[in-house]
Amino acid sequence: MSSSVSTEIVMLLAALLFVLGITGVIIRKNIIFMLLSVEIMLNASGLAFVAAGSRWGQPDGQVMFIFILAMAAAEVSIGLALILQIYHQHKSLDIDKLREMNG
Amino acid sequence: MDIAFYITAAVTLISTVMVITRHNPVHALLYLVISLLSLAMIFFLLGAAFAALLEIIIYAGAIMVLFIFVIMLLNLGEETAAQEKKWLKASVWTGPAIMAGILLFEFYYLISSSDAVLYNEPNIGPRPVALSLFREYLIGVELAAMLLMAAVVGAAHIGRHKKVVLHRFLKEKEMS
Amino acid sequence: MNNLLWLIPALPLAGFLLLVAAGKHLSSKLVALTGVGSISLSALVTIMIGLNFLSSATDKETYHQTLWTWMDVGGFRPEIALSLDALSLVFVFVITFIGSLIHVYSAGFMAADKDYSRFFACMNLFVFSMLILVLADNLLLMYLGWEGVGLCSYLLIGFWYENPANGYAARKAFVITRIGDTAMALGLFTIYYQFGTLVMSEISANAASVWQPNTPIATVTALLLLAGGMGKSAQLPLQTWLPDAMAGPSPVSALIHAATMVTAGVYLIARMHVLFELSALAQMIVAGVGAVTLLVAGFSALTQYDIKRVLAYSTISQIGYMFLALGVGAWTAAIFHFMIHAFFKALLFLAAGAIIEALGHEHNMFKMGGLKDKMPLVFWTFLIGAASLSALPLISAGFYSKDQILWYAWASEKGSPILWFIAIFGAFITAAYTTRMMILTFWGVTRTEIGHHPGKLMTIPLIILAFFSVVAGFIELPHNFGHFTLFSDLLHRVLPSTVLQADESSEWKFQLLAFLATFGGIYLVFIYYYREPYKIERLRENSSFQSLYRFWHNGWGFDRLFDLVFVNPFVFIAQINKRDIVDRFYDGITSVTEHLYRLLSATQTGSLRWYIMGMVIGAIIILGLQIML
Amino acid sequence: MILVWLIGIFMGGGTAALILGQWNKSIPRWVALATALAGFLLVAIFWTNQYQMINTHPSSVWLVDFKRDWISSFGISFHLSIDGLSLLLLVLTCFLGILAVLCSWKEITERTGFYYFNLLWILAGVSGVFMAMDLFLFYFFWEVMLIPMYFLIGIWGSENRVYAAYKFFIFTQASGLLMFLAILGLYFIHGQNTGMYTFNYFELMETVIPSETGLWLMLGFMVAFAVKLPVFPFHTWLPDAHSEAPTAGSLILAGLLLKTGAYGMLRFVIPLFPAAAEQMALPAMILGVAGIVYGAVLAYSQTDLKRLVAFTSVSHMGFVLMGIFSFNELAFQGVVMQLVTHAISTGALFIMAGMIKERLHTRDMNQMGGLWSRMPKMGAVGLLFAMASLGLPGLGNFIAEFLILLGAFKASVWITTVAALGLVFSAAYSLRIVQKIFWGPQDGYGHIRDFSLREILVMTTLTLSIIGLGLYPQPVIDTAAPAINKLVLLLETDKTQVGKVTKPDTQQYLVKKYQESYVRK
Repeated sequence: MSSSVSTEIVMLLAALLFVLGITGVIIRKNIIFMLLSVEIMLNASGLAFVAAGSRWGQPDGQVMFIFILAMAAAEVSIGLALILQIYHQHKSLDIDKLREMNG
Repeated sequence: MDIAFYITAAVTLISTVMVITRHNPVHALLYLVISLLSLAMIFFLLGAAFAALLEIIIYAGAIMVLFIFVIMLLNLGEETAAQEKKWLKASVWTGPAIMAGILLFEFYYLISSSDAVLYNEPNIGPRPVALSLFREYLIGVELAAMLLMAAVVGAAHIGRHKKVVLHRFLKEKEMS
Repeated sequence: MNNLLWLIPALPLAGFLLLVAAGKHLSSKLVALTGVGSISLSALVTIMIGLNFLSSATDKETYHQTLWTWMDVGGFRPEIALSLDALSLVFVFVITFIGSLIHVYSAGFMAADKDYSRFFACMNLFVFSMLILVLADNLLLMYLGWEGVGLCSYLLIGFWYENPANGYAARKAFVITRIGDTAMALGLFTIYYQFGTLVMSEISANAASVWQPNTPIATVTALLLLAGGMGKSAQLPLQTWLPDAMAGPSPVSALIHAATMVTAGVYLIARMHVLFELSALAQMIVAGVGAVTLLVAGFSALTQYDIKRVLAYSTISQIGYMFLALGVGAWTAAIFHFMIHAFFKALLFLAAGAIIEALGHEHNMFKMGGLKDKMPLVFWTFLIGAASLSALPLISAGFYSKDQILWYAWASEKGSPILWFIAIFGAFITAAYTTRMMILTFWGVTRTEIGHHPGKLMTIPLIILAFFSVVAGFIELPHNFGHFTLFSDLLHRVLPSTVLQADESSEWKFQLLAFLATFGGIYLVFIYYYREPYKIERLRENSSFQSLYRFWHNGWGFDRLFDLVFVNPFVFIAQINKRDIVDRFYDGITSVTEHLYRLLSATQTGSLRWYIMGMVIGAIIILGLQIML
Repeated sequence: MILVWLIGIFMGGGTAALILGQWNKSIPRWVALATALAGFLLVAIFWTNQYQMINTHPSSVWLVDFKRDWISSFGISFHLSIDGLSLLLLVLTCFLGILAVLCSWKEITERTGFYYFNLLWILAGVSGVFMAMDLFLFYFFWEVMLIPMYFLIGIWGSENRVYAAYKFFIFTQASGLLMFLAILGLYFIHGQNTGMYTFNYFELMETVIPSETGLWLMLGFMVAFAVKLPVFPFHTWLPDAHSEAPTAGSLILAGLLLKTGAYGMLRFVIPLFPAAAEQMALPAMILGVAGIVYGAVLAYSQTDLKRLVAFTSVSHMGFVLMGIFSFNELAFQGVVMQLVTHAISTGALFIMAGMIKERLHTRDMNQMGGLWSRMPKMGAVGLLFAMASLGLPGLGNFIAEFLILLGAFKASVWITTVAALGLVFSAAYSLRIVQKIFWGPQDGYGHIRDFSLREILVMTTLTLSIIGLGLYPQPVIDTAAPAINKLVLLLETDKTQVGKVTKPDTQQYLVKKYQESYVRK
């Protein structure tokens, strides 16, 4: 099976997704949206890994993706639990309202 | 399959943009599911079928369900959407967007400066993945297992419905 | 006899230790007994050893006793060793003999003082240090005595410490003499590296072979030692401490600041005469310093109100004579004058002390007067002392010693007419201020009533000293009146005789001139202060005379000069830098760090989005660097 | 083994004091006293036993040696060894240890257990510094003495203690890190040269170092020691630390911690980098003189008694620096004497300041005066130690200063001349102490008592030792002589080989290395 899709294009896609994720994290004030954006970023990096693994015909890329997946699962579960607690305590999900550190 | 790739990529990008711009969390979540599914498609196209399956089952399936549960638990509805709308002003997102653009440009430059290689032998089935997982990366798997375990315990602990405990400084403030 | 040498300094030391350890618990009688007894015993031992030395020792022999090796570092091996020769014998005799007389006097003088035992402890320590100074066989041990007497001088000047002025006078004395001492220490270093030893006899023996005459190194070394001597002996320009040192009790002034300690410089130079003979320039400077000092101090003495300050300036002036004698190579004459001066100046100070005490601590001569008949004994003894000081011809001891110096100032190979002229002019001034002091104190109307008369403890030493102030001169007579040279014969065992350039037969002319100078001085003051006092009143109205008078009164402005040049800048620098400018530099580092910290901590807002923004910017920068490089 | 015992006694005693302090407030001081006495006896007996040996066999420099592997993979060993110099300083350490315990007897009432723990651990650290012959171990002990001192100042100091403690800590710690870097540098150079990576002092002494690098490494050591000593521009921590520390803290700071700086220079800087040290000699001597004069001038202007004494330390330590870099036997012996006598005289002045503060509750000399009439015993002792600090002959300090100046005079006449000015200035400030505290009019104090029995004991010991050292310093000189002679010998051989050493040796070495690599292939 041959294709004209080059690594460059796939990587570019990964980069685009990643940047979109970052933008999301920065522009949103709601923690849930930020968490979603983080998921996008994780996915983007997973894509980069998988693409690189395919490029060399090695399974390592997918292995890394699996690790990322595991990490994402852990992160989301903890993150969501925290969100629940935050919402209970502050009745808000506004990240700017949550800051308690006064530098 | 080229065309398939480009279409899927376009779907991914558009849905991702939708994720970060929606006001209603549920809408955003749905777009994210779409994004994930299309990404799974790209994995498939790249020959990583196993990864694609995992993406669908775990990400689009399990993790997204978690989100939905939480959104439902918190009862984020129309009000949230309205508030989000208020927050998401041009003045808020232009700066970050410009930064992101610069970053993207740099990524682009770096990626394009490396030599582009076409895929020739893209098919990597679950078998080699499984083999390398349980051989070379055995420690990684163990660690990931422990991480997940810790996450489960942690989430259970944090997520318990506790009484509102205020920091003593805040308490004093409230009393006064 | 040889082995008893250590007893001489050990007895005063024992007295000191006893008084320090148990002074508080002893009755005042026992304290006085300890203080006086230790010195008197020491004097007895001295006389015993001295007689033995005179009768048995041959010409060049010295008594020598090594107690222990002080330290032994590499080749540097100074010992705690005593050595007695003719020169040190004279000094030891004067110190112990006059010392014990003054101690007896003090037992009466200080009787009312609450710190009786402290006084005697310090005095004993002083005598001990002074004996170490003159008995030491090496320069380092001598330096111990040298600084030791400085300490005692400090303690005794500041004896009445509750008045801060006394404390400052004491401190001034110590610091100024320390300047000289430091120069002397440098001299010691030079000597050690030149000769490889600090033992004085070895240095004297080797000097001529190690150094060529008149080489710079010889001159510099001699001058460094001279600086030490100038500090201790209050010679120009380090003389300013001595008049202030009169803040101490009178016996202290008599013992330390007249008879013994201040002549340490004379001893040092006489002891190291070999080094000085190797440098004509250094010796000329010694003579010059002496000459200038005797004149400057003489003029100052002429204008003082305080009787003790007159005596102090006169001491400086008389030591100037000794330096002059040393400078012209009249070694024995200098030592002779030292001994005679010790007798009459101690006498004068003790008598002055008796007067001051009798008048209720009145120091000002212009408030005394008419004491001739009220205190006859003090008057007569004081008169004898004054006669000796002004070198009254034939009958006073001072005449014989000073006349010798005058003659050598002209006749010695190193003498010169200028030195002689200064010396004889000095004799004129000496006679003048002595007479002035006598007239103001004892003649005229009574201006202050006497409180109480001195007791026996105080008068007996006066009588003994007065006796010696007359008689002591007869042990050394000029060749034209009897030519009796007991004293110089003794000293010639150690010190070389003076090489003359003039004919001895002309000596009588100079003696005659010395008569005239003395009587001229006495007559002048007699006219101005006694017979026609209106003349002095008229002089006082003259403004230029007034300012000259003030100038002399303040010791030629040396104090102000030193304050201006040394003391004030030092104190000023010390004061402005009290908080240590170097520390400001470190404070600067601290405050820069603190500012940076504030700056950075302002970025820690706690806003998550802001942090992420930071991460993005960081990523942009890092990637940008990668692209560009 | 005796060396390990010594450290063990201090550390064990300290820990015991800490634990027993939980039960009773006065037990720790007895424990500490017993510990310090035990340490002193141990060292004193050792000294008297060895004294004969030192005199009869001056060639055997090292008296006792103890070596065990510690972290052998890095070439670190637990290596203690002493020669005469270390022995003297150990005796001094234990002696001052006793005094430190005695003078904090009444002063410290809070957290006594922890206090004596810190005190004894400082002693342990200082002893370790004087014994360690492994550079890593040396650095370890260097830190051990630093941290308890920080607590001592920071917890039991006076008003401004936190500032002083920070300052002390930052100065010494920063400079100590530079030294650690230099130690590592030496370690790696030696390792690369010989293939044997070791921190052993004796091995490292043979390291061939290119002269440029040698200078930098030496400066690394030098900075640490210079801050401790302290040398002129690095002295500013000292007045603050001294004046804020409790009496025992000041005593130990002045008596022991400063000495570690001088010890380090004699033990490490010169033997490890003789050539570089000679290059540094002139600047170091100039800094020494600057310290002498600057310290004296500043001492003169102080009104806080403890600060004044602290600045006199700066001045006296200037003599030490000057003596060390004069590189001759007289000066070295003078330095050793100065280390011992300064510890005694300045220690005594600090103790006295502590006693005055206990009675008048102030350190400000402007508020004192006329104390002689109230406390004649203290007056006499104070006068004696003021005299000691101005270098009066007959007291130990004179011997030290005279020998240093005599030695320095050989090295440089002009520098010595300027340094001699220090003698005049020292007279000015010492007499100022007497004038301000003991003389002058006495103001209406309440009841002040003179010395108590304990204080008499402390002061008599100090007085006798300073006079004894002044009149018969030979035991100290003899004990230090073998070590000093070896140092002088080292410098002389180095001087004869100067210029030849670096280049041909490195060349030879490269040839050797080349051959080795050839063989290996």
